[in-house]
Amino acid sequence: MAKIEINKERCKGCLFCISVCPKGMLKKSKQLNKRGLNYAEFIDTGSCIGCSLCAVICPDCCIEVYR
Amino acid sequence: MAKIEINKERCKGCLFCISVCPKGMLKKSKQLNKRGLNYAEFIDTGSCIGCSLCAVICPDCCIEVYR
Amino acid sequence: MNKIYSRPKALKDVSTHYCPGCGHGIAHRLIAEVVDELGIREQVIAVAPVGCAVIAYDYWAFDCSEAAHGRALAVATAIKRVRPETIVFTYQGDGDLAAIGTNETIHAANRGENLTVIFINNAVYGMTGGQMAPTTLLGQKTATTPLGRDAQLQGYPLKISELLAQLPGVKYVQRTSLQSAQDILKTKQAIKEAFKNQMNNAGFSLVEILSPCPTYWGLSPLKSLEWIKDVLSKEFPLGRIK
Amino acid sequence: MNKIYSRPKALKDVSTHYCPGCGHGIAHRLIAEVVDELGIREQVIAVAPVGCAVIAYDYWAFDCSEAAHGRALAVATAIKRVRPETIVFTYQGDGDLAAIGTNETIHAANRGENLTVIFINNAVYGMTGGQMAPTTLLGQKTATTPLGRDAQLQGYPLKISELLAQLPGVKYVQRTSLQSAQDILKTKQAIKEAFKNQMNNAGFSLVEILSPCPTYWGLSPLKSLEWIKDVLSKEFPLGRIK
Amino acid sequence: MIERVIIAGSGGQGIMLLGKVLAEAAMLEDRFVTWLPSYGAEVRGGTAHCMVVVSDKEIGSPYIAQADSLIIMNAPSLEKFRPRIKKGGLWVINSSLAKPGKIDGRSILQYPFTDLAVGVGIIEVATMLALGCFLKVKHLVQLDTVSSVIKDFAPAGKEELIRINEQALRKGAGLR
Amino acid sequence: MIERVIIAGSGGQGIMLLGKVLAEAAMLEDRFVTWLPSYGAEVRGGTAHCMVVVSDKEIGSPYIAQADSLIIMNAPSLEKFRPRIKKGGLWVINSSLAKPGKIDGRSILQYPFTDLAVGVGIIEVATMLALGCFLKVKHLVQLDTVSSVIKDFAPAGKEELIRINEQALRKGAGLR
Amino acid sequence: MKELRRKILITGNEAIAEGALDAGCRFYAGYPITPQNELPAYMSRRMPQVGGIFIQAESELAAINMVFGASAAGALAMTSSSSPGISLKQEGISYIAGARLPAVIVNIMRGGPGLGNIWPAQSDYFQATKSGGHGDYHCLVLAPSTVQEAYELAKLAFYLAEKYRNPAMLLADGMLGQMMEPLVKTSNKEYKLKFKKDWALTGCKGRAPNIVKSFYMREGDLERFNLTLQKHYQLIQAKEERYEGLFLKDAQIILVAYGTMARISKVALHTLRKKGIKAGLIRPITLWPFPKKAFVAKPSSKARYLVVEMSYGQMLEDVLLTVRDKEQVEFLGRAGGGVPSEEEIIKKVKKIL
Amino acid sequence: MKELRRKILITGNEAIAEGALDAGCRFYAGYPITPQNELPAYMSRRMPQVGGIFIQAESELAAINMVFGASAAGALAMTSSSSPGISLKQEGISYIAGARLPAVIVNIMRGGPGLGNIWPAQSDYFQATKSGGHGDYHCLVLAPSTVQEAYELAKLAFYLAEKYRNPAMLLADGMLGQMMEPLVKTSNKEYKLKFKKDWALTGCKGRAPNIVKSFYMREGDLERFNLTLQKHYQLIQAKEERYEGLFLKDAQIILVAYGTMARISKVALHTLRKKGIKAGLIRPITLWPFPKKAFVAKPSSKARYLVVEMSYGQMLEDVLLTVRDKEQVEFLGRAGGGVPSEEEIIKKVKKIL
Ligand SMILES: Cc1ncc(C[n+]2csc(CCOP(=O)(O)OP(=O)(O)O)c2C)c(N)n1
Ligand SMILES: Cc1ncc(C[n+]2csc(CCOP(=O)(O)OP(=O)(O)O)c2C)c(N)n1
Ligand code: SF4
Ligand code: SF4
Ligand code: SF4
Ligand code: SF4
Ligand code: SF4
Ligand code: SF4
Ligand SMILES: [Mg+2]
Ligand SMILES: [Mg+2]
Repeated sequence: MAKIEINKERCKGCLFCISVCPKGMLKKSKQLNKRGLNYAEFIDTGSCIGCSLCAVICPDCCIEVYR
Repeated sequence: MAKIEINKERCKGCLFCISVCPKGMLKKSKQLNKRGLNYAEFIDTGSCIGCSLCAVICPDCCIEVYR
Repeated sequence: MNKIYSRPKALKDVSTHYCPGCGHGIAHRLIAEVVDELGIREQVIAVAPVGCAVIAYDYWAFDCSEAAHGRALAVATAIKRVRPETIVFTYQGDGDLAAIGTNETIHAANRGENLTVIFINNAVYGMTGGQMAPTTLLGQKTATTPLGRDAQLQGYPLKISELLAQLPGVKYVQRTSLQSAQDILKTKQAIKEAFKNQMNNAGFSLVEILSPCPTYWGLSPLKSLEWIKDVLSKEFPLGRIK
Repeated sequence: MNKIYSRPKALKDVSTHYCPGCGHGIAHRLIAEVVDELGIREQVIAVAPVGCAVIAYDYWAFDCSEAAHGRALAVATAIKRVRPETIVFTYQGDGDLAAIGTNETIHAANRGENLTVIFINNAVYGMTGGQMAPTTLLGQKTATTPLGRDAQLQGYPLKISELLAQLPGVKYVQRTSLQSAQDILKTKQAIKEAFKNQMNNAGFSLVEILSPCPTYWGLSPLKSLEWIKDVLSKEFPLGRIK
Repeated sequence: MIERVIIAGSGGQGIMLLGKVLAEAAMLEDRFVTWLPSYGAEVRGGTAHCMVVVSDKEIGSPYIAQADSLIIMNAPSLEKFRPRIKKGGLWVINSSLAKPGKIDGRSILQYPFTDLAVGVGIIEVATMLALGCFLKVKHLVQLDTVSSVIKDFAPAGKEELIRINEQALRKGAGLR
Repeated sequence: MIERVIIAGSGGQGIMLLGKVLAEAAMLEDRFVTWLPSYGAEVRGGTAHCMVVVSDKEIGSPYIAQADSLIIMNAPSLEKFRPRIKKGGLWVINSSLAKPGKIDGRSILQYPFTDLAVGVGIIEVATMLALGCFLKVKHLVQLDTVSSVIKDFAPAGKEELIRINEQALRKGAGLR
Repeated sequence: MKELRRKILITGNEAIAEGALDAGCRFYAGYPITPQNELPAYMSRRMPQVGGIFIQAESELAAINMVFGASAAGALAMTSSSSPGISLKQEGISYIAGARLPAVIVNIMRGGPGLGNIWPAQSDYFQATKSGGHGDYHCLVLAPSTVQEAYELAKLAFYLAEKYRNPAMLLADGMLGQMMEPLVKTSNKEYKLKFKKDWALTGCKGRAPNIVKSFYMREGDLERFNLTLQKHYQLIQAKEERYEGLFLKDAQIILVAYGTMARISKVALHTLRKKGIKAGLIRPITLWPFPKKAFVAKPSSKARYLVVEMSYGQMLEDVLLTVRDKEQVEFLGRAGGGVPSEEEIIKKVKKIL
Repeated sequence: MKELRRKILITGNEAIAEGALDAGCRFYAGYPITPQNELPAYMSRRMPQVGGIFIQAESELAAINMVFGASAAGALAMTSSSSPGISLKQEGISYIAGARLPAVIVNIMRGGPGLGNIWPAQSDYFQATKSGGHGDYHCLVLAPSTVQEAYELAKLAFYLAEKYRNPAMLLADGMLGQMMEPLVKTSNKEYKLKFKKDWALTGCKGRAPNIVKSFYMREGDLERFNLTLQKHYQLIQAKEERYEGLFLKDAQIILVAYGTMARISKVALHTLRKKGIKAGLIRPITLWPFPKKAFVAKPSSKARYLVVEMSYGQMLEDVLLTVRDKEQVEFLGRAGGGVPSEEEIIKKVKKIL
């Protein structure tokens, strides 16, 4: 059992995390954050394996991983 | 039959020409030139072969070779 | 649940000014992680010259010096010689390290200064608006090569890491990329190696990192990663150079 | 009897200011001979930067430009681009080409400028009184390395010709010496090759010439030639590099 | 007459172009005009803005400390430029992306330009909608002049693009 | 009192050292003194020279346009500095290497210092002979002070060298 | 409508480039730096179109020395940069002056010292006018205050550089460089831009070899050369002072400002006049030679000068050196990106009067 | 005799190096150039002896930026060069000023412009005093006129640099650099040379990270920083003016000269006095801040100033800016290796009076 937390206000919407997640746990938000950007959202379907790839690739250090 | 001419006032006495002559045709002068230096002298013993090595190595372009 | 991945201590808890998908953010974090893991935060001095990352000092939680464009390795040489007990690294763009700073780069390397160099190759000048860098690829369009870089006029992408590897004073040269999570992890290992070398007084170590600049590549962040994989790293092959 | 060896036309009939046994005089003459033999005296433009040979324009009978220390290849790049019909060469010392001018050297070479470079390596700064040059050998005593060059402090003799040979823009690199009449003749051939390359638009060509500086080697002229043969050319091996 | 307009939004929205179209139109109508892009490392990431001054006399500074009008295309710009408008100045706000909250004064035009643009066909014409809307109130330049600038700016053979932009402009001017 | 001396010869002759020995001696005798080496690309090849000014007042320029004394150690220097001496100034000439030809005025000391030096044992002490000779006329400093400078300058353990130099100095002073 | 088309909306940076091209400049070398990047970008597009040469050099040093070479070879050559980059060019500029080569250098000033920022400033006035490089030399220094003038002074800079075989500098700030304004291109007829260059390096066919150099080794030679230079500078000083004077006849307070600062001062001037305050303006167009003659015609001995700068008193010194009575001179300056506003100027004027 | 031994005969270049070492300088980086080569040569011998660092850099640019780094790391750091090399350092000097780092830069001036020659000159006065680099900054500029003073001012330069966290320049010419004169070393007791450097980069053990920088990106920040700098400069101006004044009380003609030119002027002064001419001398020791106070105490309103320089009127401008009445000021200058002689000065004085 693992999960991540995304600091949505820091997110710049590069989509890197979405592209690397082996479990497809992330998606682009419909909403805008205060920067005016569509950010990455964690959709917790319980499949997160805590592999941390999303955090490793995030240029803005928005992601924390728990396991 | 060959010979060389040395511009003794240009000569700086480095002795390069003396060292390369296969026939030992050159020697250091006893006199000083106007620079105050012992220059190279051509002692024409008739053995000069006109190989031009002396001219090739002269840094001050003092030597002309005739053949 | 335990937190297994979080912001390194050496990285201040602030947002950066970088564009979305910019590699600088990743590289900054990797350095901070290595610094934390080696426990050297209170020993480290960074030298960040002009370039998009000029205000890296706002992001790193350790001592930092600015440097004039191209002079990072002159500044770092002096800092390290004055304070041999510190761990000094430079963080330089391709314009900085391989254009205006070529002289300082070659000579610091040749002196074998015991320094760590993190070299961010994004194949353009980011800070000034996307002009040609020494590393710009042939055919690549930039603000100053509107028709694409032409070998006849602008010469070839400069592989300065390969040049530096020739110098006896240089201990370690590795080229890595930020194109994938795996590559990022390899980059981190290389950075760690480069720092460890300095801690062991082994001499000049350099890690060249192929890094995305989506803004001036005119690509989306994701396409930028692909471009590194498919194009940039073909010209600048990854791996250990020395 | 016919005159079979005399002063080339491209060399003015004046005395030089060089020290006895200085290699600059030989190199000047070789260039003049090549220029005469190729019939290009009225096409040639020389760029002679600061160094003992700064007033080479007083010795050569063709157009010449001065250049600030280290900037010969920037000046030459522009002259050649503005006047592609001329034959442009630089005549640079080791301090000029491989210390202060390293950046200009690497980048002109990398652009593949269609230029000829005559590089006089005498392992010291002659003009300024015998300080360490980038090419100074380990252990060699100079005005600024009173205890001899120490790799730990001053790094290694820089083999910039080998570095340049790595660059795709570079056509021809050859290292020769003035240590004997035979080597001088080889040097002349190399110079000719380097000029011919330019005439054929083949790109950047460089001849590095190991040249005696008896004054700052503290040796007699003859001993200087020996030192090139026995010591200097061991560190800087002669021959075709590219 | 002097009108100082700040136009602000995010990088990809065509903010600079909006300003240039306005400036070019003013030039064609023989006004004095200046256009100034945003400065600084702000270019990275966040907001982009430009400043346009139109006048019938020589213009001193192209820099605008206090604007007569603000055209705001996204939320962060709203925050940033909120203090930079004169009392009683005109606000034109893209309500698709920016919710002004409480703003003093009555000169506020807010419409969902982005959403409307999607309606017209391409999201990029949101700026033309905003420009049209702005011009309807400020009458700085004729819509026809703007149309001719649009034609000028468009690459050859892009008739469709020109049509959509003009349509957006007119639609913007018709908003009420 | 002010005395301006130009000392000139060829590179290897120890010209600079001659000047320094004189200057150092003057310093030890508490005079104001300056020493200036030759300038320029002249260093290459040809001649070397230095300028020494000794005075009992502060010295303005260490550069000597017109010398009170010339110490000339070889022929090219003679040509070069011929115009650089005041009327009635003192010439000290190394006749081994320089033949003065016609020189106006009577203050000429010419001796074959080089040949004499070979006699003393080493050619390098020609300068000391010249210095001794010069001092005998000009009394700028005591010979003893010069001796002490010679001792000071010599590397440790070079007693023989010191002896020969001193001998040359005294011999020079004795020339008449 | 067609008629109006002659106007183009263009940045100051681009206008300078366009002026240079119209003057016949066919060689540009530069290195990127904000806020002048539009200039090299423009050149990179246009040079190939006109058969000229554009080089993005490896550094500012390389760029200025390329300009040295291009000019030595007879081309009309130019480089541009902004403050830190111009500091790096100082040695090269001194060489160009010493070799008597014509060349145009553009400085689009930003805030200093050091890296400073990229906001506009006028803090490099001393560097430009008092020779930031070594030796007693001068650049001609021209200061445009509108985009139109940026174009025109670029042409004038080439004309003067060629005429006097001397480097000429265009000194503007980031505001003028980056702003767009309408430009109407003008013909070159005022300037004869073809000068005989028998000194240029072309290969010595049919003539004695030419030498381009600034080195004078023999005793006395360099002093003689310097005396020639000084005469040359006196000639330029006598002939090339340029300024714009407004309302000087009856002015009680004369604003003195150049470049961007002059635009703002001009607006302040009009406002002041409207308020009945007798203000005037001297806008130096040449900063070197400084337009001394503008100060000769001063109307009433009671009139005061207010020097306004985006720096802390640099042109101020030239004004003080020029006016008779230093007490007459007041100063208002900001720097580091700060630009004195119309309001600040008016306030200061009121305080003075 | 033993007593006299305390004097050593030494070149000006070496005296500066020795002064620097005595002040605690432990970092030197430089690049060879005549006429200052004795300085790095001396440092290359002495630094290892005192545990300091000597680096022959790859260029002047590298050298000045090494000094930036060494100073940032807390060392007393120095570089030296001569005119062309100093031009190359202008960007670096501006950065040092912008980062508020102490450092000492030595310029042993030679003839310019360009390569010029290696004869002495004073043609870099403007560059030194009016900031040859970009931005509104100042170096402290000290001008020794004897070898003894070269030693002492080297120490003072470090003291002032450290005290004000500002670059200080020693400005001398090739004559002073290469000549030998007796030197008596003095103690440091006048100067407290230990300053707390809590800003230096040492690794952030037990404190918040330190940042050394000159970049101020946010709107307004750089202007604020500049205002701080300006205040700082005013303080220096108020406190650090230094000059030597001779016979000013009754002088009818006051020579104004610095460095080598002041030595020569001093001799001329004595000759003039002997001839009954009431001459005086102002010898600025600090060129920036320029010693304005020396000109306040002027005796008779009829007295004239004669500025004597090895350049064509550079310090002259500071004198003109300082005196009340410009008509009082006369000038004598030569450059490019030309040095006004005692006789020329006397002749000029006679012509004036
Ligand atoms: C002397 C000088 N020249 C030029 C500049 C402008 N400048 C700032 S950063 C930079 C290059 C940026 O490119 P790079 O080093 O590749 O870093 P990036 O921004 O791409 O990360 C330039 C040219 C400057 N600040 N100083
Ligand atoms: C900017 C600058 N820095 C330094 C110098 C002094 N300088 C003149 S030539 C030279 C180096 C000479 O060495 P090299 O290039 O090897 O030529 P060489 O005299 O040995 O032939 C130096 C340092 C200068 N003239 N300009
Ligand atoms: S930790 Fe792994 S599985 Fe979980 S969200 Fe991140 S990438 Fe996906
Ligand atoms: S990688 Fe980071 S910045 Fe990018 S979308 Fe994901 S959380 Fe946002
Ligand atoms: S030509 Fe040959 S043989 Fe004759 S002198 Fe010269 S080296 Fe000797
Ligand atoms: S090689 Fe030339 S300079 Fe040397 S000794 Fe022979 S003739 Fe004289
Ligand atoms: S311009 Fe490029 S390098 Fe700079 S912040 Fe943006 S993406 Fe990163
Ligand atoms: S110093 Fe050396 S390089 Fe220079 S002229 Fe003398 S021998 Fe030749
Ligand atoms: Mg880059
Ligand atoms: Mg050399």
